[in-house]
Amino acid sequence: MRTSGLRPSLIFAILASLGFLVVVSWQSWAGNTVTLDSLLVATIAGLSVGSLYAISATGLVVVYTTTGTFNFAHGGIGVFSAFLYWELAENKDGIGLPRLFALILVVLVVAPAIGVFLDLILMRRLRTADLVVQLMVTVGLMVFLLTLTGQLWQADQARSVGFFWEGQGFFIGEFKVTWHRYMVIVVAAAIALLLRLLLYRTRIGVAMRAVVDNRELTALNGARPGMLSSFAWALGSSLAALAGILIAPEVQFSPANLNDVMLIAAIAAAALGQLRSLPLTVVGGLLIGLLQQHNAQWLSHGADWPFTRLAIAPIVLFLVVLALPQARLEVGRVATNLRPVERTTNWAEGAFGSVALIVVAIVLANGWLDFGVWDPGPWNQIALNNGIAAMVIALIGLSLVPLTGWAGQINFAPLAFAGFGAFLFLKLAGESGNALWIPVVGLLCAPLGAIVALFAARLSGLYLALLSLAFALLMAKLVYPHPKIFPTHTFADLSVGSYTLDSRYRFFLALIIVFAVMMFALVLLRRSRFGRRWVAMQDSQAAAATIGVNVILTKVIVYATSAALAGMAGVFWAISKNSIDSGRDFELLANFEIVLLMAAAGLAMPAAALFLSFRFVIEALGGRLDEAGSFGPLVWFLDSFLAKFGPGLLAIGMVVNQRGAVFEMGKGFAPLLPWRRDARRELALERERGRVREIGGLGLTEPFTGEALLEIDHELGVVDDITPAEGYRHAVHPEVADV
Amino acid sequence: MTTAAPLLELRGVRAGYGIIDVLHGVDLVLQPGEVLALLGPNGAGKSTTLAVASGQIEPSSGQLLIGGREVNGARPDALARSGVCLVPEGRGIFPNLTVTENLRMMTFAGTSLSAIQEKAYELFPRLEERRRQLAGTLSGGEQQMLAMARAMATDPALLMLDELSMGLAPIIVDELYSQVATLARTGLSILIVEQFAKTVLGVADTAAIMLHGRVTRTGRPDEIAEELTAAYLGIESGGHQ
Amino acid sequence: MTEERPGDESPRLQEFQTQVEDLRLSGGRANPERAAVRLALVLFVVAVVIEIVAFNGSSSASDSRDQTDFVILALLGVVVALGAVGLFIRASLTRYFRYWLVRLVYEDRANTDRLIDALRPGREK
Amino acid sequence: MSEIDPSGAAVLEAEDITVQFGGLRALSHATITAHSGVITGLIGPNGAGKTTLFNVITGHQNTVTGAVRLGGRDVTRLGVHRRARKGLSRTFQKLEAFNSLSARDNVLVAAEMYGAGTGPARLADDILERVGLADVADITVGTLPTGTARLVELARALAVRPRVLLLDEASSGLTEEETAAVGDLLIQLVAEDDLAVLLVEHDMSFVMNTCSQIHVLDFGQMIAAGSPEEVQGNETVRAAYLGTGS
Repeated sequence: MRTSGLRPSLIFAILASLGFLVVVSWQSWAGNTVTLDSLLVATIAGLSVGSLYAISATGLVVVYTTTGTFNFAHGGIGVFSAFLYWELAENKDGIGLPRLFALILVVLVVAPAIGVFLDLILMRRLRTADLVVQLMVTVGLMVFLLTLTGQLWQADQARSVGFFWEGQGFFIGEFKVTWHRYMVIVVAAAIALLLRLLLYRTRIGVAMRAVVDNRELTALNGARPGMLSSFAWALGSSLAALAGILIAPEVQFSPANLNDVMLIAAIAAAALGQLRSLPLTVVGGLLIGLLQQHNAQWLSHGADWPFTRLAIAPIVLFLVVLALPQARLEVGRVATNLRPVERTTNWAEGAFGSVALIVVAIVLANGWLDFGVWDPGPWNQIALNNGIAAMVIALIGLSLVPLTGWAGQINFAPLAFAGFGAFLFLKLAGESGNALWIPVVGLLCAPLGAIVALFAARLSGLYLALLSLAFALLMAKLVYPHPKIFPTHTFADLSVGSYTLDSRYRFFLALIIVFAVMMFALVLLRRSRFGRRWVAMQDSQAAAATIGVNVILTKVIVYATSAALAGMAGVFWAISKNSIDSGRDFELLANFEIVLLMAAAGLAMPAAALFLSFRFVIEALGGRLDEAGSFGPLVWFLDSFLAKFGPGLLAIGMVVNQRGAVFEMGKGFAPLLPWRRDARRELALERERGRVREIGGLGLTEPFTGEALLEIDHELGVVDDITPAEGYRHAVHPEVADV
Repeated sequence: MTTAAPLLELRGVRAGYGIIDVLHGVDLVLQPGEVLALLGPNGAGKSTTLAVASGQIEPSSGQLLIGGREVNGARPDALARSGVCLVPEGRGIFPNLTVTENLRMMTFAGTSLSAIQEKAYELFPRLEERRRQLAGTLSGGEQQMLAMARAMATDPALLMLDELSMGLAPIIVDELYSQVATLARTGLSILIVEQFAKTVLGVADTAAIMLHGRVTRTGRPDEIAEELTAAYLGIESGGHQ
Repeated sequence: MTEERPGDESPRLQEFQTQVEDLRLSGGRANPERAAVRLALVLFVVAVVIEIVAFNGSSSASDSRDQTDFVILALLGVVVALGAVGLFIRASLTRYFRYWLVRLVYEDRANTDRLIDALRPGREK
Repeated sequence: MSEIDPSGAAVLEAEDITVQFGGLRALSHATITAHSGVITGLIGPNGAGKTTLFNVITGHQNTVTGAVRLGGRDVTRLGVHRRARKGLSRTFQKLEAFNSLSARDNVLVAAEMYGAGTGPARLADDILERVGLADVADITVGTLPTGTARLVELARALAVRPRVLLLDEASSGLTEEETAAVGDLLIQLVAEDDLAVLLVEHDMSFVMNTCSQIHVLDFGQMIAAGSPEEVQGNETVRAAYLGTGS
């Protein structure tokens, strides 16, 4: 179990990558002649871009080591800064600051301020939080920053950031290399040097490294941990901003694209440095830059492999994560009460909920409810499409419940699994749309989950999340865009025998029923021995092993289950969209949104998946209100604010509400049900403990002491001084003397 | 001016980790200039008491008073800068920093690096030879000397030592404790948590025994010794209930 | 106890004393209401902001239906303000009442003890 | 050293165990045995290597030298769960209960590993009854007080029907009454089920009252073994605990 060195899975992955490289190179070779000059130019370009990745990744690592928070919003901060820089320096209608001045203003003033602000209001509370919460909050912040940038600077407008020195440069043979690129390399080298000096020669730098060793001891030496973490955030944001601004001229300048480029490369480079070593991180950044630029130089991005350049960082990430040593079984972790204490739903409640859901959906869709003043009427095609989209996403979200909610395996790639289901269905059912193939698709998806589980089984926590991220990206950038996978086919309507779900209404009803059945099945599964075992494994892997649970096998089973659920959901997903747009449907942000909303709602509860319909409900509501007229500010609030910023804000809100909204509601609600005696007793126990803590020391649970009495009198304002002259105690409270 | 308040006082302190309560009402007083030995078996709550006194764990009820002032909720770094120095259990050093860098970490309390270096190297010349070495590669005794250097060099007002002798050879333990005795003679107030009771009792003015999260007995060291053996080996309470 | 004590007037101890006096304290877990008091203050500020926004909006709205929206917003602001005041009063007084209650419990116990003592036959003269 | 009751062969033998953490030798050539029907205690000062030895026995920790045998079979190369299935069960020093499950489910998870149908459920209820947890069976363990949660951990360890039970600091977090109750329960279990119990403990009166055989570990080495009286009178043991005089 604890073998080190090269593992079979790693060897397999390396060989597969190499073979893949050969195949892709063979098929996509652009036919450019290889000369010394062209090699040199690609290398300089690679070093330049790589330097920027290195700068960005360094910021990520500094923040992670010093504060323990892995910042998925790192790229988002860079994106926001780059757009701010554009506004200050490049916008023709803007204030038109000189480039250098704008650069300094953004990198040295605005970005650090953002970093410190984030640290003060959010990140400090996260240090002791559950990993899922940590990840969700920073991912939520990323989504929020990207939305904000997109709203402030309309994302659909094309704009660009110019090179420094207006693209002038120095010719190598027939190729021009811009001064900008040389400058970037010089700047990166200077930053590396400065960081080295900072971290090894100054007190605050040494303290930042000391925190990695032993956080408590750092405080015991008198270093202010709060200041250290603020400084790290300021530094990290600054580096993100610098990288974002300097890389902007090299890429398509849109929030999502810039974030993709920066974030994934930074994560991969940081992973190569095992999230600790800055020199290795820099090497990682340069390596990715070089690979990308040589890829761009020598391969054509024609039909078969359109996005190989974007796949390089994920491939590096994937290999690095696989090469990491075995995560040890955790023993001796201090048990705290922070982990979600989950409340199980009994089967009757689950059945009731499922039936109620179906009834409500039918009543609403047919418009059988008349509110008197307002008769909504039956749903039109738009409303039905909204409902379908909502239920499809909810169905995919259900697949996360056993995997992440119960077994604690973080998965950022639900759509990658769903896409595989869609692909299988296309191959198996073809034109017929025969629904009987759906269970078969589920069965065939399970092995994919099992394979991912074999890669993931050794990992835990953050690295597992990164692996799933790499998996999502590999599927999105390499596999699915291949024209053989999703040819421009449209999916046929679903049919069972001769009955075809040819109207949107029928399809919607079918979806509701499928969802309700799945939800009920999950409620039953949670109460089965499998569900118990998975939850037990998440609570303590070490303890689960000591009662005889085979941890690896259990993980394989739960991954397979989740993949099967996601694959079946993927069939409905594809059919609801009629066709798959392989370039956009599997985007990271789409994956993130599902995981974020699930987490904000409460990953452990199947019913929480309904929460994923949030955005569609908001939009539908906004539309309805708009039709009804008048409600101006409210419509704006729903449409422009809640629907767009909601997912990010909800996830950020997990800083406070760590267990998820549905959990909190359930916690308040369950004790009200007459048959939930257990919930009432738990509530009573919790309250009792809180109260005993509060007043235990004051003399209610122990005999009163003179000091306690004096303290009470002091609090009540009856005496002024809590340490009165000797003898006062006994004079005022003679009874106490013999206590 | 009032009569001097105790330098450190715990009144009915309850505290613990997460949901686990370790201290069930600890009362403890350390007078200025006194050396107090806190003894007791594993798991009695000695280290937790130090964690409370240094601000690492906040009491869930009760009071922590330092210099007569209630400081419940004070941050450990703030207490450290004002002169409360805890050398924690299991080597209070940063293994991945060099010796010099470890000494640099001690400058947060206000002493300059050169002053700390001078004093540390004077007391433990071995450290100077190793100043570029990573602290994690030092021997156990050298690591503990490095940790002790902070106590010697940063001029604390209250020094707390947790299991100084753990895993060290007796000769080195003696050497370390002779330094502690030197410190005690300068009038420094010291709270020592130890298992090697005999060594400590030679240095201490007062001793306290801790059992099950409470201080059960306080007295002069020679009075305590017998009871201590019983507490460690369960002799007195032997026989079935 | 054994050695001569340099005394409490030693400069280091004096300095230590002032440094400890200067410590800024968060109040600690013993005073959980402090957060609620702060929240109440924040809420009150929010309420004031809502009122200003509503006032501003209603005076510029031409349509009476739009004005209704702002009236509703203003009512919301009033509700928030009332809530904030309630929270503030509750949180700032809870601590006091808790101590008061404990004091009553103590006196009650002491009285009971005295009563029992007085009724004990041995005490009768 | 007194000989152990020779009627039962050692059901657990950990022989010549050495563990190295970097440059630090946590255990050197330590040997310990546990016999059916006997409660064996393992004591020693802080940092002596007791929990490390437990981790070696259960497979959470690799060794440099030595072998672990269960019922005479070498299990040194088996993973944690394989050893568990051979009848080795343990509790942890820092509480490792399944916090988000109810007390009954905690026990049931373990019982289900070794039975199907209604068997596990009945077994779980029996054990909860026996440990005195029937009253809180439906409560989520995360909301229970520490002492009760420790009992849940003990109940879970019993639900795998172990032949060898390792208890790491079973009494920490328990009140004195609860500690005494656990001691009585252990004595009863050992007598009735022919279980071998090995316990690490810092509460010496608990050790002296319940154990019939005690091993003492110091600096990773076994320095003494014997009955409680022998260990209490042993000079080496006293020196290990109290330190050599200065």
